[in-house]
Amino acid sequence: MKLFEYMGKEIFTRHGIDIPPGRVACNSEEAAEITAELGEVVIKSQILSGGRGKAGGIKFAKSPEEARIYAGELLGRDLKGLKIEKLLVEKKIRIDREFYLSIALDGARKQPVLIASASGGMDIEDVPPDQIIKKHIDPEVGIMPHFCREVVRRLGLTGPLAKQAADIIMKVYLVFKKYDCELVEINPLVVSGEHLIAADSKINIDDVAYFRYPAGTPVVEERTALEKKAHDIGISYVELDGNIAVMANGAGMAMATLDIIQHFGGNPRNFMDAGGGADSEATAQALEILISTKPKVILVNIFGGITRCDEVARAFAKVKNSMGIQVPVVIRLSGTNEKEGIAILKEIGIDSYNNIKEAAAKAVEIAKAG
Amino acid sequence: MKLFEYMGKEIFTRHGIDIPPGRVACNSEEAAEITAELGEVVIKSQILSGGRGKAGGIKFAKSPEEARIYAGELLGRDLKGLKIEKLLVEKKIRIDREFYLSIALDGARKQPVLIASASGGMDIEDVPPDQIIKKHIDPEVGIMPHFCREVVRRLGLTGPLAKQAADIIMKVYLVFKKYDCELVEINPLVVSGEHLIAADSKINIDDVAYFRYPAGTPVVEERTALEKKAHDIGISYVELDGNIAVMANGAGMAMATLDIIQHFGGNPRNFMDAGGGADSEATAQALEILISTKPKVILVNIFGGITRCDEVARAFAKVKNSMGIQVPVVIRLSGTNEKEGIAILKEIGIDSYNNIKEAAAKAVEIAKAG
Amino acid sequence: MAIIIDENTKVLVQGITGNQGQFHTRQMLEYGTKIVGGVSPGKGGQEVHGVPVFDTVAAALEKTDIDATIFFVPARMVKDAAFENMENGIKTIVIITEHVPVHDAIDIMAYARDKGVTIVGPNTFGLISPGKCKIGIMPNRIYKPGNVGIVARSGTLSYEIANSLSIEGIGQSTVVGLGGDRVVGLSFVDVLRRFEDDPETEGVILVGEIGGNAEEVAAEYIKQMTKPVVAFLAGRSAPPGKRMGHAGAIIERGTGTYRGKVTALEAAGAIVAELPWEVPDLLRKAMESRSGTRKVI
Amino acid sequence: MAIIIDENTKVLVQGITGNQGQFHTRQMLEYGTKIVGGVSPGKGGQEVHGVPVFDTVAAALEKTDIDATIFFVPARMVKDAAFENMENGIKTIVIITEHVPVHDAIDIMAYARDKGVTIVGPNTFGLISPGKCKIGIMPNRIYKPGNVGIVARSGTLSYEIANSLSIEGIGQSTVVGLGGDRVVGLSFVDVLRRFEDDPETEGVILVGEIGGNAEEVAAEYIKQMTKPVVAFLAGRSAPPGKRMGHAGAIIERGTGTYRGKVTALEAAGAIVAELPWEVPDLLRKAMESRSGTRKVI
Repeated sequence: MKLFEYMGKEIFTRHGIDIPPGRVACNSEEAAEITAELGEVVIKSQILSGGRGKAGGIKFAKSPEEARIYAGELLGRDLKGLKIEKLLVEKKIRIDREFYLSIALDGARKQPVLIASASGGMDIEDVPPDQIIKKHIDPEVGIMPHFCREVVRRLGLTGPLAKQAADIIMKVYLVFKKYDCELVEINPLVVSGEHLIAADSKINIDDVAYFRYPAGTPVVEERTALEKKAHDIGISYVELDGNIAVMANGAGMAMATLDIIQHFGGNPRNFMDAGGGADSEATAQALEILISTKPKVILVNIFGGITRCDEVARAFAKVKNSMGIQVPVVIRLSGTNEKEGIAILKEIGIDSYNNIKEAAAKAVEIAKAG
Repeated sequence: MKLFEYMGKEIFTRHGIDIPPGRVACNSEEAAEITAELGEVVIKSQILSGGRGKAGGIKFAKSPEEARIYAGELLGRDLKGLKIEKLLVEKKIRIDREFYLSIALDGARKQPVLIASASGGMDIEDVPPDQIIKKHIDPEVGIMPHFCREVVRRLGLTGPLAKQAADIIMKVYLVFKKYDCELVEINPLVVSGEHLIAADSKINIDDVAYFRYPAGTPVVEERTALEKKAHDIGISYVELDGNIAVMANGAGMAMATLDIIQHFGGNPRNFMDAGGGADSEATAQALEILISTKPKVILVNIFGGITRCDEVARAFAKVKNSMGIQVPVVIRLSGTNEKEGIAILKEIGIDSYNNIKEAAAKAVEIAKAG
Repeated sequence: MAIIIDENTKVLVQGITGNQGQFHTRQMLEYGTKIVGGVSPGKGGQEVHGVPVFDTVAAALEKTDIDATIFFVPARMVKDAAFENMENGIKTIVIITEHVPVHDAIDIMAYARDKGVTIVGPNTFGLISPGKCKIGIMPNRIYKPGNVGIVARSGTLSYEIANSLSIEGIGQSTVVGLGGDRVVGLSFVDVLRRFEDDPETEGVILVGEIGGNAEEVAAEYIKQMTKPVVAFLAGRSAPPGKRMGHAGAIIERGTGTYRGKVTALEAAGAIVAELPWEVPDLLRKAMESRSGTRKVI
Repeated sequence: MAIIIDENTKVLVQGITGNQGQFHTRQMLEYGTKIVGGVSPGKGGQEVHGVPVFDTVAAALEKTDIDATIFFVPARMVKDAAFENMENGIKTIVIITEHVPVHDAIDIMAYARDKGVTIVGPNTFGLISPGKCKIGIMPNRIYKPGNVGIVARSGTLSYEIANSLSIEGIGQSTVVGLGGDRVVGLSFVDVLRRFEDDPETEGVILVGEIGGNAEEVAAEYIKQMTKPVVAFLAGRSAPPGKRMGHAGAIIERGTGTYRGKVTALEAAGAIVAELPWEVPDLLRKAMESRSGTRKVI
């Protein structure tokens, strides 16, 4: 789960990391009011994406009037495919230097990793490797003072700024652990006179740790309505923009099914992993979601392992008989009792195959024809 | 640092471990008042020693009048060599079963160790080994729920009592860590109806971790006035009951010096490790402490290493000349520049030797003669 | 021969009394796995399909040796159970459970490394040495003993591939599921190395997917392997920034792309199948050509 | 030969700019110890007796190899410094500092065990291989190269004994101070095992004291040693329940008594000197008689 910038900054300030003075505005009037309070401001579109500046999502306003105009332009607009619903209006701070600081997960090393650079303010991907400091964190130890001293030394900081930076590193790790984060990023971390200030925040939280989120943790719904509906019934679903709806059992299988559709020149409408042991109830609900996206065809790819193919076929027959299916369905059934399954489906007029190659080809053919 | 029972129980109750209702009484009247509130009570002498029951330091009172009488008998009395200054007056609780539970340091294994037994209420040293559960705690992991489940299983607890016991184990470890404890002991941990209650507490805290004691940590002075005075000037000092005062550099050396005195039939007045690099100021203060104990003789055992013997000798000469020393002093000086040192002392009439055998024999001779 | 598990492996089932635990205990028993006990706190003394249930791992160890434990416990209890098994000296742990918090996985893996414990998963289908031992949730019937090792991040996709191999008469030495999470115990390299050292294994199939850099790291090791490796990767058509079912299957900040993985694998000498049904044939050809030019170490 | 340290050991001084650090750096340099650098946060770029000072251990490692680090840092900073050295791969750490919280010592030792780091101390005088290398605060002049190993819990007492040996012409291979705290890194057994394996060492002196059970554990190992061991223990006359200077020197709950230790050591075949001045003679006799009947492994 990604947090909006302003949410991340709320967490920072609660844990003693300085941020610029500012507030969230949901309309132009609020933006103007905040600007009246703060003086010169920066108005930042709150969307869950980086590169907002280049895309025109960040504006500087010198007066409440200017702020009102910019806010009006930004709010409700689409930026990088995302609708701007809130703005963060912050006092413009003096920027002497910009650092980059983050703690992320390194899946391959199975450890958190601290990444820092004296070249902050741009995407870390664009910073030359020799200007990037990477230090893995032993999860059994965490971050101790010496770890911070070393990072700060390599950043070239000394004196009071070094002390502040070391302190911020400790706090970033605290936040990273406390909120089950996958990423906590401050970019840029700004030297403003004698202070270090987090001028941006990016926090990604591990969705599945929800049961132990600290009280007051903000919750952001990144899923579309349909994705949420699928998620609520335990199905992994991602909306795409093609016209062939897909159901498969297993995430790898579902991904491969999309790849095969593309191979045959088709365009998938979605990713759907309906899980291993789909019973007829779950199958019906999954089908319902697929039908609601109005695809040209539905391609189902089932490798029957522990689930028997004849049972899967019966579930489909039941759905077809009870609620009807207006859109063409192509099913691939393979594995345990595949022949029986294919026979059952034949009776109710559903095309079925025992290999995905033929089934996918057929589905693409239907999509193109329709 | 050992805490009094009532202090340990305050920590327990603050961390969610149940204790019997009760309060501290400093005089008979208070004891009577508390008893009037609580009904039948147990009156427990607050001294830093176990075995209070056998020694007569624990009384049961059925009425305020009884409580007043017992409190009067106990307060101010000496118990196991310690003066009773406070009483803990607690409601008498129903005792169905008694368990033993502690977490201690295992120096050899370099780990904390949990010790538990279904045979509580007596000294753990007196419990047969096959009735004792010992489980070491990996300090990198701490105590997790499974650890508690296993201890509780081996204690033979089930149902709600098992859950309470597991919970108490977690909390005891929390206290152990949070207060830098060397020992946290609950003996007995009482099954009283459906509840587990800590009927006693023994907590030893690591003295040297004082700089990070949590706010509100009680402080108990176990040292005698003289020991405290020595401690405050950085000297390790323990009062004993003989008549030969001892100063040595190094703890092992000081212990060995006591042993040698005993070997020759003498009785040391104290243990004193005056440290490695004793300057004349520290030497003077140390001497002052020794003189104040009115010994028959003072035996000084210095192995000059980095400190040169002639410098030590000069320090003694200075003290002798400035403040005078009324009690006979025997000094052993060995190591760097020992001859020069012995010569300097000879001039001011202090007996000195280059080996402890002769020096100790001489000191004992003086002590016996005086 | 096989890797990690064989016909002598004694298996404990953690969470044996739950639905999943009961069902798969039965499946594993039917496959011939030596299940010596189960653990379910508070259920000690019961039996599940004739398997004795204990309250704790230590209680089970009082009655039997244990070589490996398979987990069917809720995600939030996985860490506690993992440490229980590791602290009690169990050396192989298979975590079927999905949705384990990644910080828990990190803690588990750090301790496992200290104690020399092999962790398979989380979010794995398990592992199987066909005809010898199955510790997992894969179907019993699709495997066949043989000399091809399979290592996969994804379950059903690997079932499909194993099945197609079996149908074509190509048996498997061991099939290992790494798990679909961002942080898992065994890596491709860990398993490839074991296959390389296993005299019974003569060819290897790697079933990967987008996200992370596990395949790229694997490619580095494949360079020095003497046995042929055929890879199939899922997610060629996946859009960046979307999690494709598995927590680990996501292209982020330009890393974890299909193209990057294929390039790395091919540069390392692996053969990458574009479509899953091409795998058996590519493997057979690779093994035939390799057997003529086998490197000698 | 010698154990743990020799003429090639490169030493870092943590806390080099403090009084103690400066003084003992000079003493060690005078002894011939190869001191390659010092660490003092914020003081990087300075020099102490010609030794370069760095801000961090990592900064020092950019300029030089380091085999061992000696600590003169305040007690409350020892844990941080210890982890800094261990995380940077330093394999031998000598902690002179007294009054280190025992919970910190526990954490240090647990991590050291994981990483294979040798910790000497805390609250030790250090260790010396006479004529080769001294990492500690012991006097420079009292030692003499030779073939007797000394392992001690206490500093001055071991100086006294080493000195008396040297005077009688008996040199030392290595002298190791374990430290006077309740939890220390090296144990008697760790050091005795190294002496047993060291071809140069032909006899061993163990200087123990009351408290804990280190001597009793040592006795178990002495049973299987081929080299003679002479022990001297301090604290015969110490009353129970009193801490005699060292945090570890206390008889508690009936354990750690002088009598118990002597009994264990004697049962194991060690010779226990009742008085310190008896040690040289007892050792010489033991070595002479043992050389006639040397066990062959």
